Order: sequence, then structure tokens, then C-alpha cells
Amino acid sequence: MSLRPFLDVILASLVLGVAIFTITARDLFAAVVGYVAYGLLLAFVWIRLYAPDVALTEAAVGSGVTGVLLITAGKRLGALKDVAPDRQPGLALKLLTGVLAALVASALGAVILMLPDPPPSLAPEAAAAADGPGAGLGNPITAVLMSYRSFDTMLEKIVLILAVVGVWSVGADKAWGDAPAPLRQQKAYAPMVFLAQMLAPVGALIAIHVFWTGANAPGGAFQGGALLAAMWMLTMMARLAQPPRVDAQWLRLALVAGPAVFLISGLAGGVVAGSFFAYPQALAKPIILFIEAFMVLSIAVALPMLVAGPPSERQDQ
Amino acid sequence: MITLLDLFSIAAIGVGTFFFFAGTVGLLRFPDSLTRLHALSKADNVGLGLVALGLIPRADSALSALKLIVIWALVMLSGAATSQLIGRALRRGRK
Amino acid sequence: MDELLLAAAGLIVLAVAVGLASILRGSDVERLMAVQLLGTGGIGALLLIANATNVPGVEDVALGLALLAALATIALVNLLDTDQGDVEA
Amino acid sequence: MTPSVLAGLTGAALVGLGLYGLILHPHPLRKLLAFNLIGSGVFLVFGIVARRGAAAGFRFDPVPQAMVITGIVVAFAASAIAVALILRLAAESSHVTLDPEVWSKPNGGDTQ
Repeated sequence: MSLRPFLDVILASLVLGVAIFTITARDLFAAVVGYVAYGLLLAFVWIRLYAPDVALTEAAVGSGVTGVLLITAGKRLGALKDVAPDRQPGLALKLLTGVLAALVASALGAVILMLPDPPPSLAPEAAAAADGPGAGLGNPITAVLMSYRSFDTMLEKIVLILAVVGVWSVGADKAWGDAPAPLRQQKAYAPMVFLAQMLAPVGALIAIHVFWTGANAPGGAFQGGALLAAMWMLTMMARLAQPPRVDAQWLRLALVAGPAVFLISGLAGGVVAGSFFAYPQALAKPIILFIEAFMVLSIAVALPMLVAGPPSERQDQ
Repeated sequence: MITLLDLFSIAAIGVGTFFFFAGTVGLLRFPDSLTRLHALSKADNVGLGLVALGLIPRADSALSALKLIVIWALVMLSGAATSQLIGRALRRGRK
Repeated sequence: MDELLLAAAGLIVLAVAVGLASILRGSDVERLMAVQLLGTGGIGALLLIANATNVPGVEDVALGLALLAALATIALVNLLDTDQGDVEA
Repeated sequence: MTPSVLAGLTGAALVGLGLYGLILHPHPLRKLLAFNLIGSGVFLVFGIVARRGAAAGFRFDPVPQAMVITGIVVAFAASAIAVALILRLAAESSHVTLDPEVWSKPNGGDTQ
């Protein structure tokens, strides 16, 4: 008898349990702790679905970086506990919402139970893409991201830039051009500094490895970039580094480098290989790795800037 | 067919699993936060270490085996530092 | 052999779950320990499950998790403390 | 029940839970958290579509998986903008609620 069903049931109930804790927790801190734990648990479910690439992205972006975003926001709101004793919703509203949520969940559940059989699949086309235009890539997901659906990936990079612009533009007018507020206001604890000094270089090395190996094994530009971003945030939280001024030239170049290189390569494909985003077969792998290297740079810069928030007026201490 | 290496893996992973359980029992039974922190660090350092050690003979390549050791080292490093931070937060009166 | 690995993974997940249930109800600092416990137990179980079900490349995922667990704990400590940090740091 | 169906049902339940929190929590950051729960539930549903689409020698359909990866990053970008808006709202008005009744009070709801 196989143990797998038991393991899956334990995992699923853990995920649901932590999700319920996150929703029902009394204060913000507990909810955020629950959310970080929840993200880690989801990574397991993804491994059980044979999706290590997604597991790493979920752990890095969904749990790690989003967790830091929420924590930083909570700190800035001065809201360890919920600020105002907000009006609590009445019992009738609670019941009604509960019924609505249950309905939506069961409808979705019914859809899942009734998914068509045999299931539709784009895997053959993706396999063809991995063989043809994305030649030399052993990881089918990287082949899909960089070749089969490369247009989506490029637009997704542009979404990141737009998000950075959006975040910057809610800052106060007179702060424009300044640096975002530091991720930690006070002096750092010594163990924090030690950990950042030890972990950041190793982490950067691992991030680059994850990016490099992503051509053939789980990993890739998103995961590598997110880990690099996490390491930059670690140094900022230990106050070894400060967020850069938003009008810094290098920062803006790094932000647009990924999509720009991607777009130029796509256009060049139109000239050289006959269609937009087509790569010449022989050079496909080096070209894709070249584009991905700039994507890593852009992601590694964009995520921490999104967490750091809009430029704020300098508070010299 | 169970080889000697398999036996080594089973022994190491079994003891590692035991340490995770010991850590949990400590978390449940110890009286205050600092002693619970002590129990937690056993699960961290010894439990994960033995599991990683047991998996090394089953690794595909030398690089994978090296990565297992690095994982353990990273967890010990961050575990030591964060235990310090948690201990400090406790000492300064946060509960 | 694979089943033994899965059994070990299941036991670790179970141990972590019990620990999680007890300390998530505790104080703020104890909740930090919950994240720490889940991080390590999680990495251990992840390695075992992936080894037993032949998912390749999971060492990299575990490396990433090890880095991120540290990041999350530091950020939460950051949120918790209200004093001025170390004098000597 | 296969693991993928179980994961899909978990995803459906997460969407329901998130929806409940999104509607009921007064605190905007809690709403945002709940919204992220909905998002990850939807991603899980995508994940089982990918798992079921195993073909051509893969154990999964790489196309939905790749879309989940881009989706996670886009969801984070949206959360970051939401956080920036919430913080600006708090800076402008010294409170952080979306409750229309608080806003319609003469002093903008500031109790201090």
C-alpha cells in the first residue's frame, strides 16, 4: 500500500488549516506569519504536482517577497495590531458572506471534478517548441517562457516596470527623486548584520546558479531574479545597504534592461529568422540565456524597489 | 535488495526524524519560550542534518551531494542567527 | 525504500504540524519559532518526498527555501522590535 | 481521489476562504492578504490542469505551469501597488479603513 494518499491528505489539510488561521487571526502580525507559513506549505503541494519550478517561484515571490512587502507595510502603518477598532461586520453579513464563499468554492470544486477527459494538453506543442525554436533547452518550462510564449513573458516584464512606475507615482510630489524610506529605521542587531554578511554572497551565488541551471533543470530567470532580490532586501534590512534614489541612472537602466533586450532580440528575430521572436536554431540557447541574464537583472532590481515603496522625504537621523 | 548504503540512509533518516519529533515534544512540553527555543534548535541542526546526511548516498551527482551539505550549512547559519534574534526579542520583554 | 522515505517525510510533516498548531496559538515571538520550524522541517520533508518520487532538481528548491526562511524571519524580527537596536552594531 | 484532484479541491476551498476574508476584513492589508489567498487558489487549479495535461513524455503540461510562474510575479506587482495606495491613504488621512461611514464624518473620520 502506498503512503502517498496519506501524505497528500496531511499536506492539503495543513495548507487549509494555515489558510484558515491566516484569515481568522486576530491581529495583523499573526496573519502575516500565517501567510508566510502558508506560502512555504504551498511549495510542497507544487512539488507533489511535479512542478518544482513553480514551487521555487511560489516560495520566493509568493511567500518570501510578498511576506516582506506585507511586513514592511504593516511596520510603516505602525500597525502591529489593527489600528482603528474598525466596525466589525454583523452576524447576518458574516453568514451571507460565508454562504457566498461556500457557493463559489463548491462551484469551482464541481468544475474541477468535471474537467474533460482525456484532458487537453499543449505539452506536444511545448515539446516541439523545446526541440525547434528553443533548441538546446532541457527545461520545457524555460522553453515555453522564452520561446513558445515569449511574447507573454516580455509583456510580463513590462508589467513589472509599470508597477514600479505606479508605486513611485503615489509618493509625495516634493519627495520625487529621493530614495524610498529604509526597510529598517533603527540600527541593526549584530546577529542580523552577521547573517546578512554571510548569507547575501552565498545567496547571490545560489541565485545565479538557479538562473544558469534553469535552461536544463528547474530554475530560471524568475527564480534566480527573485532570490537575488531577496538577498538585496536582506542587506537592506540589516542596514548594510540603503534603497537607492529613484532618479539614479543605473537603477532605471537596470529596470528597463530586461524588457528592452527582450524586445530588441524579438525585433531582430523578425529580421534574421523571419518572424517576431523567432531565434535562429543554432544560436537559440545562447540568445535565450543572454536575454534571461538581463531579465534576472531587471527582476532583481524591480522586486526590492516595489517592496521599498515610493520615494520619501529624507529623514536624517 | 537492500545494500549497506541503504541501511546507512535508513538509519540516518530515521534518527533525523526522531530529532524532529523530539523538537516537537520539547515545543509542547517545555515550560517557557527560551527552553522551547532550545528544543527547536535541536530539530533544526541535528534533525535536518541527519536527513541530509542520509540522502547523500542517494544523490544523483557529486554536485547534488554538495548542495545537500550546503543546505544544512545554510540552515545552521540562519538558525543560529535567528535564534539569537528571537532570544533578544524575548529578553527585551516581548512575549 | 521509496516508501520508507515517504514515511519519514510524512512523520516529519506530522511533527511539524503538531508543533505548528501549538505555537501558532502562542505569543508573537513563539510564532517566529513556528516559521523557523516549518522552514527546516519543510526542507527536510521536501528533500525526502522529492527523492522518493523522482522529482529532479529539488536541491535547488531547498536551497532557495533555506535562504527565504532566513529572510522571512529577519523581516518579522524587524517588525516586532520597537527599540533602537544594538548599541555596538 | 488522485493527488491532483485533491490539490484542485484545496485550491477551490482556498478561493472560498480568501473571498470570505476579502469581503469581511475591515483592514485593507488583511483584505490584500485574503486576495492573495484567492490568487494562490486559482494558481493551484491551474496547477492541476497542468498535471492532468501530462503528455508528450512530460509529467505535466509546461504551458499552464509557465503561466502560473508569470502569474505569481504579476500578482506580486499588483499587491505592491495596492500596498503603496494603502500607505498613501494612511498618510493622507491618518486612518486605514475603507469604511464609507468613517469617511463621511465631517473630520474625515479622524478620532484624535
